[in-house]
Amino acid sequence: MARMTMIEAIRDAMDVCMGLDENVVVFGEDVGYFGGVFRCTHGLQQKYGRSRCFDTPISELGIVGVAVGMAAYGLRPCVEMQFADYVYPAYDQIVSEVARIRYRSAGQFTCPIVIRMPTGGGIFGGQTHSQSPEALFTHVAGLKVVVPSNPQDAKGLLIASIEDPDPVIFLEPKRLYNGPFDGHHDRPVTPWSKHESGEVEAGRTVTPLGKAVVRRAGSAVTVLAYGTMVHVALAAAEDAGIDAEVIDLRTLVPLDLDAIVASVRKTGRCVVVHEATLTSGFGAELAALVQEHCFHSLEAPIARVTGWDTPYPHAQEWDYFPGPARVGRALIETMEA
Amino acid sequence: MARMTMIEAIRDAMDVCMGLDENVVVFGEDVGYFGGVFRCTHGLQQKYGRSRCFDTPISELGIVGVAVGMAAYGLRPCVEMQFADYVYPAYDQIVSEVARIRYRSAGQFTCPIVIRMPTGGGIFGGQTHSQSPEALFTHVAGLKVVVPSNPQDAKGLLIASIEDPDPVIFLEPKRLYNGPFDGHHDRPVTPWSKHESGEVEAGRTVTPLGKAVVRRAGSAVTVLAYGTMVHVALAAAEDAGIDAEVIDLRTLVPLDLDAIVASVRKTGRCVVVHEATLTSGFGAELAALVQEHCFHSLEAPIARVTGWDTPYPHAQEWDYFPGPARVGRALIETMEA
Amino acid sequence: MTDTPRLSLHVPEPEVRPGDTPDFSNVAIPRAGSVPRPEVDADPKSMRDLAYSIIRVLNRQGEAVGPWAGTLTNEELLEGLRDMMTLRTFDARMQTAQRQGKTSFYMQHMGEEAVSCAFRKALLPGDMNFPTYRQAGLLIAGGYPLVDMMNQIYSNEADPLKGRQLPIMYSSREHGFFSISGNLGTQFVQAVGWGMASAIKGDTKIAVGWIGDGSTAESDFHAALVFASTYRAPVVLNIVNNQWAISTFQGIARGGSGTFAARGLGFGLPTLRVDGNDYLAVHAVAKWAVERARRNLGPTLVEYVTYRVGAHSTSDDPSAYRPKTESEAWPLGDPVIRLKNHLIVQGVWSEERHKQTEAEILDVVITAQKEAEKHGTLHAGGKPSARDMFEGVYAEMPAHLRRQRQQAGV
Amino acid sequence: MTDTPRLSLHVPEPEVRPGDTPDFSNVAIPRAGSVPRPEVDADPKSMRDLAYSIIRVLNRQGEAVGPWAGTLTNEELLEGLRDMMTLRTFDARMQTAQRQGKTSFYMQHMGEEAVSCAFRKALLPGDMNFPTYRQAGLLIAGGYPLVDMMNQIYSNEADPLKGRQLPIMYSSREHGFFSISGNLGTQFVQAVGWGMASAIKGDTKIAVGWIGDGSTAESDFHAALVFASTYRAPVVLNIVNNQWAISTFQGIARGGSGTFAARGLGFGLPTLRVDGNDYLAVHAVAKWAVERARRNLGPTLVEYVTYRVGAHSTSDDPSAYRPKTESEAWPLGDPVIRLKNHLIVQGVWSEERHKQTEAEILDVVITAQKEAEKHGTLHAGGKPSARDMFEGVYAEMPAHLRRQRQQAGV
Ligand SMILES: Cc1ncc(C[n+]2csc(CCOP(=O)(O)OP(=O)(O)O)c2C)c(N)n1
Ligand SMILES: Cc1ncc(C[n+]2csc(CCOP(=O)(O)OP(=O)(O)O)c2C)c(N)n1
Ligand SMILES: [Mg+2]
Ligand SMILES: [Mg+2]
Repeated sequence: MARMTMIEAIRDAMDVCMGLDENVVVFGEDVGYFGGVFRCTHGLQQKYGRSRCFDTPISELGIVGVAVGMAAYGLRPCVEMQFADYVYPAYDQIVSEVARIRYRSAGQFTCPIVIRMPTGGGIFGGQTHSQSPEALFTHVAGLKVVVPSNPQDAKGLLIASIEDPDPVIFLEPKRLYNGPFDGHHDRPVTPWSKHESGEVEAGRTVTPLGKAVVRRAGSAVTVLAYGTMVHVALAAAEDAGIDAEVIDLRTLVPLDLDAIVASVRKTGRCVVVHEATLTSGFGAELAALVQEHCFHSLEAPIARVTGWDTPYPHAQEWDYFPGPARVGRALIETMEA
Repeated sequence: MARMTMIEAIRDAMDVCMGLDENVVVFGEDVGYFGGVFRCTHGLQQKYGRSRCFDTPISELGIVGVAVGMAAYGLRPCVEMQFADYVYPAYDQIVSEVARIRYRSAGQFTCPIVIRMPTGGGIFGGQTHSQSPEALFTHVAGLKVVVPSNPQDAKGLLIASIEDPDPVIFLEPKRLYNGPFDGHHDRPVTPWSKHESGEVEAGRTVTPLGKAVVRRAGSAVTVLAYGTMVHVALAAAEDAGIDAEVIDLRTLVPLDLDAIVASVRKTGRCVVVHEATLTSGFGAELAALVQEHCFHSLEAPIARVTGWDTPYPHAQEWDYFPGPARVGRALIETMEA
Repeated sequence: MTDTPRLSLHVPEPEVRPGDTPDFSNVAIPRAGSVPRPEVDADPKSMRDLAYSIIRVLNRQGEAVGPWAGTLTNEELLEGLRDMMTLRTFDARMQTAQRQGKTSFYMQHMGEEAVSCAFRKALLPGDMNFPTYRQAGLLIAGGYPLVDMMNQIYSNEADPLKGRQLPIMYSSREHGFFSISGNLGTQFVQAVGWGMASAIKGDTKIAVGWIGDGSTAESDFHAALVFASTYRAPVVLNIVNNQWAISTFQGIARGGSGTFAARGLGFGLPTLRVDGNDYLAVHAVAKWAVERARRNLGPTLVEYVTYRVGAHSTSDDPSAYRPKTESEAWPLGDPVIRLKNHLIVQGVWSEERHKQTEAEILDVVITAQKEAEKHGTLHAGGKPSARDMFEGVYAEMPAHLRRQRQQAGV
Repeated sequence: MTDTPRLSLHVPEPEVRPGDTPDFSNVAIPRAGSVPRPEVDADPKSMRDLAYSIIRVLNRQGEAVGPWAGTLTNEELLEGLRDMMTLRTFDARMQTAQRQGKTSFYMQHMGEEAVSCAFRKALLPGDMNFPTYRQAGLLIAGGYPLVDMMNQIYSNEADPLKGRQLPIMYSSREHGFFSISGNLGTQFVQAVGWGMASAIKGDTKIAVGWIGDGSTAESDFHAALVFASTYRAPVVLNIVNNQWAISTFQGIARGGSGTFAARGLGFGLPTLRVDGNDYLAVHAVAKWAVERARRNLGPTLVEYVTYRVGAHSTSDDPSAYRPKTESEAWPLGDPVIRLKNHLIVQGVWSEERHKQTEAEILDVVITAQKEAEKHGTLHAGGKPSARDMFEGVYAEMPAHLRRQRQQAGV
C-alpha cells in the first residue's frame, strides 16, 4: 500500500473510475489543463483527453445543469465545485433536478452524478472559503451526502460515489487535504506521507456508502463526528483523558443509525461535533435521532459542539472552529451531567 | 376589527407599510398590474404607482439581487417568490449576500428586506408547489425566519418583518390563505370571514418577532408547531382527547426557547410537527434543543411528525401530509412511552 | 453636472390592458417568403439580421412561398394538421376534465400547436427534447399514446409516473421527451449537457432545449447559452415567445432588446426568428437548425413568435390583465386554420374533410379518455399506491425510508 | 441522414501554453483615435460595431488622438499617474507582507491599474461602486486611507471590518465602495438594484457594477443585464477582461462570441469596448457611460481589454498554465508606462520626476504600513476580539447568539 495525501487519493479514485468506465467524465472550473486549484484532477486531462476532463466557464449552475443532461444521456459526471461556498448558484439544479429526476420520471431518467467540493475551515479562508454546508443537502430527499476523513476513505468513498446509481454530494475537508491535522491547529502537522492513516490501497478499492466506523473504542461517551472533526474528537478524547468512543460517520445520508444506536446504548452519553453553524446543522438531526432511539439509555443530555451561528470569520478562525478544547469541555460536562 | 382572509391581511400589511414609509417597495413575478397569482399585492400598484409596486422578469436571483442593491441604497424591499419552491435560484444571493452584508461590512451596509413566499402543501400542487424549505434558511446565520398561522399574525408579523432592520424570510402557508383548514382536509372549511381567528386589527398592528404563543393550554404533552401544522395539532389534540399544550412558534429564528422550555418542563413530553421532510428539518433543531434544555424533565422521547423523506407527491398528497391522525397517534404514543 | 435631472424608473407596460382595443400594428410582420435562407454552415456573423426578422412561408393566400418552403410533402402536412387538431381536441377535453374535478390542474396549447407539432417532425429517433409544460405536441406528433397522457393527468392507477408528478408534467425517454420540471428554465442547460454527452461519445444524436419567453430571464438560460457556445454543443435551443408569462407581457423579460432571438447574438450563435403559427415555417427552420447540430456545426437559437390564446393554466384568468379580444387581433392567425387553408389551396383538403376529421379525432380522444377513466381519476377510482410514494427516491430504498414506510403502514 | 458524421466535443484552448512562444498577432488592435464617439443619447442600434472594436486614445508616440481624447487636464493626468503608481507600490508591499506571513492572502492589480483608477475619476460623490476584488484602484483614486486598507489586510485590531472579512475584501460606504463578496458575480445585479433605487427615489446618483471576464458566465451577470435593460437602470456595467480567470483563458467564458462586450447587444444596450491599459481611453469611456446613466438614458455595458500580469492571487502560480513571457508580449503595453510617456510628450513630466515620485510613493506606503503594523498583523500584535465575531450578525444580538457568546467565554 502506498501513502498518499488526500488530494492524491481523490485523484487516484477518479483515475481508477475513468480507466474502468469511459462514461465517467470530470469537469469544473480550472479542472482541465491546470488540474484544479487544489490539484485534485491534475494529469487527468492529459491521460483521458479534453473530452473527458475539461475546464468550464465559471457557472456552478451550468456545471451541474450540463451534468444532469449528461447523466440523462448515460454518462457519469464527477464534477468539482471550486469551494463548497460556491455551490449555491447550483442549488436549484441540485434540489429541484439532481435530487428528483429518478423520482419524478419514475426511473426513466436517473442522475448518477457526483458533486465534489472542498469544505470546512482551518486555512484562514474567511467566510467564502470555509463553509460546511452539509445540512443544506441532508435535508433534500434524493441526495446522498458523504464526508471522508482520511485518504483511504476519500478514495474508497469516492469510487463508491461515482459507481453509485444516485447523486452524491461529496464534501472534502480541505484542512485534511495535505495533512491529517491531528486536531490541534497550533501543533506541527504530520504529513499524510508519514501518517499511518495515509495508507491507501491501489486500484479499485471501495468503501461502501452508509457505513460508519469506530475510530476509537470507548465506553464512557459516544462522539459522533465526520471529516476534520474526527481528528478533533480523537485529540479531545486523548487530551481530556476520557474513554470516549469516536464514531466517524463517513456518510450522512444514508446514515448508519445502527452503529450510532449500538454505541450510545452502550455508553449512555453522546456528544455530536461538526464545524457548520449550530442551528439546523446536521448535529440537530443526530441529536434528534439519538434521543429518539436511545432515550432510555441516555444518562445526560446530548451535547452539540459546533461552529457558532455566525458567518465564518477570518481573523477569529480558531475562536470559531470547535477545537479539541471545546470538544474536551463538552466531553467532561457530559460525563459530569 | 374586520375579518379578513390571510391574503387580505398580508395585503393590508404591505399597504400599511407602504403608506407609512415611502422606502417600502414591493415587486416580484406578476406582482404589479395583476396583483400576484395569489392576489396578495392586488391594488398596490394602483395605489402607490409603478415605481413602488411592479412586475419583474422571471428571475428569482434578479429579484433578490436587485433588492440587495436597493436595501444598500436605503430602501426596504418586500419581494415575493411566486412559490417557496422557486426560491432556489435566489439561494446564493440569500445565503452569501442577504444574510451576510451587515456582518461582512461591519454595519456599513445592511439588508432589511423581506422575502415572502407561499409555502406548504394541501392544494394538490405536487412537488413544485408544495415545499416547506424553512430549514434551508434557519441554518443560515443572519436571516430571520417567520411562519404565521392566521390572518392577524400574518399582518402583525409581516409589518414587524418589514420594519425589522434585518432580512426576514416570510413563509406564508398557502393552505391557510383562504380558510383556516382546521386540520382535516376532508371536512368542510370555515372561511376566515366566519372564523373567529379571522379577526384582524386595522392599521399598524405589530406582532413582535421571536415570540411564540400558546394556542391551547394543556399539561400532558407539549406540541411544537407553526403555520398550517398549528391547526393540525389542535385538531389532533381534540380528536385524540389528549390534554396537549399547543405552541405556535410563529418565528423560527429567533426562536422563543423560553416559552418552549417552560412548557416542556411542565408537561415532560414533547411532539414536534412540521410538513417539511423529516431529515434535517427544523424539527431536528427543536428536538435537539428540547432534549438539551429539558433533559431531566423529559419522560418520553421527543417525537417528530413530519412529511416523509421523499419529494412532495401529487396523488398521494394526503398520505404525505402529516395530518391529525398521524399527529394524534404520536401524541398517544408519547403519552404511553 | 449640477443641472442633472432627477432620475426615474422605467417600467415597461403593454400598450393595451383590459378595456382597451387590441392593437398589434407596431408588430412588424415581414412578407412570407421574404427572409433569405442561409446555408447551414454559413458564418453566424452573416445572418445577424435574422434575429430581428420573422421567417414565414405561408402567405395570406395560403400558398407556400420563398426559400424556406418545400420541406414537407402534402401527406406529411396532412399528418401535421391531424397532430395539431388532436392536440387541440385533447386540450379541450382535459380542460373540461379539470373543471369536473378529475384532475387538479391543466395547461393548454391553444394557438401554439404548430411549434411543437412541426418541430417534432424534424427529429430522428434517439434525439432528446428537454421540454416545458407547453410542448405536449412533441408527444402527440411523436406517437405517445393519448391514454398514457391522460393516465398521468388523472394520477390514476395506470399513471406511468405513479402519481408522483403533477398532471401534464410528462416524461418519456422512449419518445425523446425528458421529464418536465415545474421549475422554469432548468431544462434548457440540461439539454446542452445531453448534447455535449452525445458529442463526447461520438454519437449522432442531438438535443433540443425548450423555454418560454418569460423564462429566458432565468439563470439557466444564460448558462445554456454560455455552455452551448463554448463547447459548440449539438443542440437546438428553442424560445417559444407566446407574448405572455402568466400576467406579464413579454416586454418585461425582453427589456430593451428588439427580440428574444437577439440574445443569441451576444454568444455568436446563429439565431433565427420564425412565425410560430406557420407549420411550414416552423418545420423548415427546425430542419435547418437540426441539420446544423447533426453536422457538428454547433447550436442554434430559435425564437418562435406565437400567441398564447388561452389562459396560462386552469388557475389563471387572463381577462384580468389583457383585452378579451386580443387573441383575435393577433396578426399571425391560427396555426390550424392556416395549415388547413394551405392544404385546401393545394387541393388535398376540404372543409368537409376537415369537419369529418374533427369528428374522428374527437372520437379517438373520447375513446382514450374512457379507457383512462377506467383506471380512475384524481379523486375517484383506481389510484397509485401510497407505497409508490416511497419508491424511487433512490435506486434502493435506504433504511430510513423503509422505517418511514413502515410507520406509514403501507 | 444515415451518412451523418460522428459528433465531437469542441473544447476551446489558448493558442499557447507553457513552453510555447506567446503570440497575440490574432488580437486585432485598431489604431488609436480611429473609433468614432457617438452622442450619449444616440440609438444603441447605431453603435453595435463598438462592441467589436477597441476605443483607444494614446498612440504609439504617446499622443492623445481622436474623438475620445481630451477629457482630462494634465494636472488630472498627473494625479492619475500617481494613483496608479501608488496602487502598484501598495500591491508590491502587500504581496511581500503576505509572503512574510503578515496576512493570509493577497490579490494584486499589476497591468490593470488604469481601469479602476481612471474610472473612479468619472464619478461624483454619492455614486456607488459594486466592485470585485481587483478594483482597489477605486479606493486609492478615491482617497481611502492606505492605512485602513492595510489594517484590513492585516486583520488587526484597527481593521475596519473587525477581522470578519478576508483581506482585500474592502467595504467603504463613504467612498462609494460596496462590501466585496467572495462569491463571484453577485455584486453585478446588486448594482442594478442600487441604480433602480436611485431612480425610484428621483435621486441623481448612479451605480457602477464590476465583473471579471470569467465571471460573466455566472447567473448574476444575466440577471443584471435583464433587469438593467428592462428598467433602464442608471448603471454602468463594467467587464474587466484581463484575459484570464485563474488558470482558465477567456475563450472558455466567451465561447463563440467575438467579445464580451457583444453580450450587451442581445439586450439592446449600448456596448463599448475599450483599451483598458490606456488611462485616457478608460476615462473617456467612463465619462460617456456615466453621463448616459446620469441623464436617465439607461445602462451601458463596457468591456475593458487588459491583461492580468501577475498571478491570480498569492495562492496561484501562472507558470503552470501560460508562457512566462506572455505578459511582455501583450500588445496593449503597460498602463503606467504609457501614461508616463504621454505626460513626458506633453512636456509636464520626466524620467527623473518619475523616479523621484516612485521613491516618494514608496515612502508614503511604507509609512502607512508601519502605522498599520503598530495595530498588529494577522498572527502578531493587536487583533480583533473574539467578541466581535458574535456582533453584527443581526442589528440586535438574539438570545441564542448571546448564549453562544457566553459559552465561548468572550
Ligand atoms: C423558477 C420558477 N419561477 C416561477 C415559476 C412560476 N411560473 C410558472 S409558469 C410562469 C410563466 C412562464 O412564462 P413563459 O416562460 O413565457 O412560458 P409560457 O407559460 O408562456 O409558456 C411562472 C412565472 C416557476 N414555475 N418556476
Ligand atoms: C461563485 C464563485 N465561483 C468560483 C469562485 C472561485 N474563483 C475566485 S476568482 C475566480 C476567477 C475569476 O476570474 P475573472 O472573473 O476573470 O476575474 P479576475 O480574477 O481575472 O479579475 C474563481 C473561479 C468564486 N470566488 N465564486
Ligand atoms: Mg410565454
Ligand atoms: Mg479575468
